[in-house]
Amino acid sequence: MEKLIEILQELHDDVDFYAEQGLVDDGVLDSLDIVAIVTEIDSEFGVRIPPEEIIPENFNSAEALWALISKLDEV
Amino acid sequence: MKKFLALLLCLMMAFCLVACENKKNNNNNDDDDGEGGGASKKSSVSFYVNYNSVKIELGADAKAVLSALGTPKRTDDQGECGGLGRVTKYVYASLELFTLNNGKTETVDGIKLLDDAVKCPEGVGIGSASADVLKACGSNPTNKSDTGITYTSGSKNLIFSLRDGAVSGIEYKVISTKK
Amino acid sequence: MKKRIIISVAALLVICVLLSLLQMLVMPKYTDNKEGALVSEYYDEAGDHDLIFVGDCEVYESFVPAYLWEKYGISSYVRGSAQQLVWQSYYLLEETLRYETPKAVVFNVMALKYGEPQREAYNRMTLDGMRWSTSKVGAIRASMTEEESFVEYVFPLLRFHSRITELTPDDFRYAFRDNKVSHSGYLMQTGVKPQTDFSEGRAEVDYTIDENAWKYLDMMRELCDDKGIELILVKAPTNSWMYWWHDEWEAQVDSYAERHGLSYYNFIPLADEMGIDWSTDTYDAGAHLNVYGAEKLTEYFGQILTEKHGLADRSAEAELAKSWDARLEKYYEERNK
Amino acid sequence: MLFTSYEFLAFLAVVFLLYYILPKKTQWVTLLVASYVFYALAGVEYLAFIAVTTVSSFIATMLMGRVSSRENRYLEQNRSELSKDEIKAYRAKAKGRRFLILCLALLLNFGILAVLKYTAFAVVNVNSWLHAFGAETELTIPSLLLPLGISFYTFQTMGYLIDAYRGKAEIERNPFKLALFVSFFPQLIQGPISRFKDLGAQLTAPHAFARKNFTYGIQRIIWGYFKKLVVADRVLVAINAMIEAPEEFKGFYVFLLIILYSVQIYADFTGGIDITIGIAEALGIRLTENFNRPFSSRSTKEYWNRWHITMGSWFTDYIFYPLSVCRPMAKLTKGCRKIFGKNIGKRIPVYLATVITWFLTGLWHGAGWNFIVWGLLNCLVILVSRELEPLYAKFENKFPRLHASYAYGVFMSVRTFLLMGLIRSLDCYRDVPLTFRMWGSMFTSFNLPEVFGGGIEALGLGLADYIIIALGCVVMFAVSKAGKERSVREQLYDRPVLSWLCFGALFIAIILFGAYSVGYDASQFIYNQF
Repeated sequence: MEKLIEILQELHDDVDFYAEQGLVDDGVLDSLDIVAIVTEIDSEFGVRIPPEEIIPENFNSAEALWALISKLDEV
Repeated sequence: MKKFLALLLCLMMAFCLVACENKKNNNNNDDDDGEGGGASKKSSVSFYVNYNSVKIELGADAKAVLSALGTPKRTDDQGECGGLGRVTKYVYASLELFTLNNGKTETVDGIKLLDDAVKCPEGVGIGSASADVLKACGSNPTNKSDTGITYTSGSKNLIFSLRDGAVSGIEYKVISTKK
Repeated sequence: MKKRIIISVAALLVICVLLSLLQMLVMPKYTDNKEGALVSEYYDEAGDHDLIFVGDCEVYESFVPAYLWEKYGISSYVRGSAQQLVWQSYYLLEETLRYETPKAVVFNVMALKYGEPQREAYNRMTLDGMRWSTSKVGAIRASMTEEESFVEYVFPLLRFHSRITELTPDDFRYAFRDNKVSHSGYLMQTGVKPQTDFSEGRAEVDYTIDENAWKYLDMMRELCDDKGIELILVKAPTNSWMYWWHDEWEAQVDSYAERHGLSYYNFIPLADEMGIDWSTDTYDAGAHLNVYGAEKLTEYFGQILTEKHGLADRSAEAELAKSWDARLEKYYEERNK
Repeated sequence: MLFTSYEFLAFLAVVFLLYYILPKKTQWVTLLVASYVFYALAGVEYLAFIAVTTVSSFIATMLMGRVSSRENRYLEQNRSELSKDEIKAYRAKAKGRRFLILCLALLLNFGILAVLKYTAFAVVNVNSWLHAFGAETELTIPSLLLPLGISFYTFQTMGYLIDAYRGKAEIERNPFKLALFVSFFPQLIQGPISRFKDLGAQLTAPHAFARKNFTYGIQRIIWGYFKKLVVADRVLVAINAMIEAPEEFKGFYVFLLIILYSVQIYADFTGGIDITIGIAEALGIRLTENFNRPFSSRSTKEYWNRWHITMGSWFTDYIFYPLSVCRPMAKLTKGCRKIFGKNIGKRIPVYLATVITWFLTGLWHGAGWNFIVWGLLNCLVILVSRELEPLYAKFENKFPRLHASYAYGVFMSVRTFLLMGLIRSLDCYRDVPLTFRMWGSMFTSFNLPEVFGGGIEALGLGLADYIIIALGCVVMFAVSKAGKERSVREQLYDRPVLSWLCFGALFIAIILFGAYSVGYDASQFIYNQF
């Protein structure tokens, strides 16, 4: 989880990713950020997030993102 | 009852749809090419003449042409009834120039050659044989009879009047509306 | 809830009233080019005419009903309009027969050269003045050009709304009442502009008269036959290279008249016999006659009408004479101004 | 059939009447028949194309449905015997088969679109290359007529197909209901490009006549016609004058063109969409909004979240994301990361995917280099502004007060408006070099006095027209401001007199000041040749 926060911090260091719940809805992350995150996760965790999973619910908060990664990992 | 009501209203509304259509699909009785002649085909004829090294072309802006040609021998102008436009005739040594003024612009509406001093760009003029005309301007004119040969392209027309086999008159004319 | 319905209905009413007021305001009033106001003036004088003229500008500038009544006691009316096309003449005649049945109808053949709808502006000048009837519907459908649509005739505001930015004082003055422009359909022209250029007219692409034109002339002829009316064809005297009557047309009209036993008078060669002088009797250098020329033609034609077409002299009838005296008075008032 | 033709208004009245008179369960049939009648009136010969798209999508989704149901049945029966890997392998095989079906359908439909829309463009380019190499032979340029709204309904249907493949949209079993989704007539001409999960169910659900919906719908239609006829079509006269004679209208005229074209396309496009959404609303159907006060956006990125939203989200969901997370892209990232190091390597896939997406967006707008350059320029601005973000951040920290001030906000909005207007003027001129020459002439030939001296009259519009346009813009701006939080129509709903006053005035303004009928011939919607 910390690794994930680290990746997010790299993109936007001024955002508190622990508290933030509306990353996509409030426009903090735009489509380019999301793609950067997905590629990072792929190289760091070896988990490939398919395009259909790129929806606001999964990217709105760090927890949601972490849940997605773990779900995709053990299937 | 509801079904009947629906049908009635639908018919009434459908009629209003029909009534609202415009010209395109009501009684167009004869198609574009009108009487005795093929459709107004794109012919290779050009619609201008060179006179005293001035190029006079159908539809061109009249002011430039008139100033280049200098003062005419005589002018006469006639108004369309209902005051929608004025046609002015400028008479020069061997041609008459007609211009149309519709209140906004004045354009070249027609050129009438008076003698063989002025030739068409294709090389034929008054006095040429009708066979020469067909050879020079194209063998299938828009309209051909023993009294005249006509080449039409869109609204521009070149009319050769014939008398016993020879060209007796040449006229370039713009006809914006259908015949 | 009821309050809402009342408001809605009231609002709709106000909008409709506003729109009809605006329509009256923007409708062209034809104070400068008077030709547009001719057709609507017929209805006030519709009633007792033995002779009806239909046709284009050569009709309403050449035949003077007031003078015809004064000289020969023939009661007539001119239902002409600018560039009136053959089918418009037919439908105007059809409409006129709803109001009265004349003994004879005169049609000027110049319009036969057009077989297709020509210009939207002319259509509006002729058709907007007509009262709503199946004849008007027929006339519109036969005359509409590409860019026109029927609903713009039902609601002229849709067509003339763009005039809102070009309104003149006349638009307000004549918004609610018409301005009388003609004398029983004759549009008086007192100006003089001599004809100086007697050269021939410009060549035409194709001299054959379109069968659509023949079709409506036939319909006019059949309509007159059914009602026992005599159809007379005329070609008003003109002498202008702009409106040149070509011999090829003359030949076709001649053969048509012979074929159907109609009398046809081409007044162009007869101009000298009538005493028409092209330096004083035309207001636009030969294209149309002025009032002096028109009176000469009317006098000449009146002679033919009484001798050959049996139009009786009804000046003795008191009631008819009274209505014509009023018209004659107005006629001379404008003529001698 | 144009939105601005009398026939369409009559057609609409008939549809509304039948829709609410006929029994509820046949309402969607009425819409389907109306849509196909509407399409046939535009050109009977095009019916074949929309039918092919509908049928091919239906067959594809049915096949995909059968594959996944067989997959689920098989896994249920012998869940116990199979190991985790075997399950994973079987599921991957099934997905592969579904992917194959999807690709075939996409190939067919995008193939039709590409052939009809781009062959002429491709041939022209091939010819120019041939000439460049001195070859005499030349391919004949085919003149293929474009079916009405093919770009919109193809994209909408393909979106549904991809959603069905991803399991995001449940498959429509009834081909006719799918046909309605493809050909729903209000959005045929210029969108919005709806998603099946939003629109599919609404279309076939019965809708009782709700006075509120109907009033809102009619009011929005009137608002759309006001923008379209009073403002957009009137401004078009001046724009066409300037486009047809670029040499004559250089210098300051180009700046004028940018402003007027921005006003024109805003009024025309949002007006058209208002009419579309208004019609749907009157039928009880809610379409996705396509605009959200675009000219108030402060950056290009924000602008493209507010302008033509459904197109933007379509390209993002179906082209940008798949492209940037697919396997080859992942391999490419690893490669770049090794060569250029982490920082650059991270950016490569994102930027490459953005460029490709914008290239396709430009191409989709029209078969011409000016549209492609338009797309790429937009992409360039977005990427550059993203790179400069740290610089902006530094600037904002240094002047926090200025940054937060209202004036700075206005400055940013105006800057974005002008920048977007500049790039958008690529649509106007006939080719790219001319457009760049025109942009250059803005700074070289200074003819401001001449323009306001009398030049402006030569554009075919009188003083009265310019006043009407200005007033139209003021009204549009005021309504957009007033409707920021709650739509103006809702605010007016409980004050009937005021709402009748407003919409009555709008209605009369349309009839009186509209640029329609013989005085003007109402132009086609800019997007009609799509």
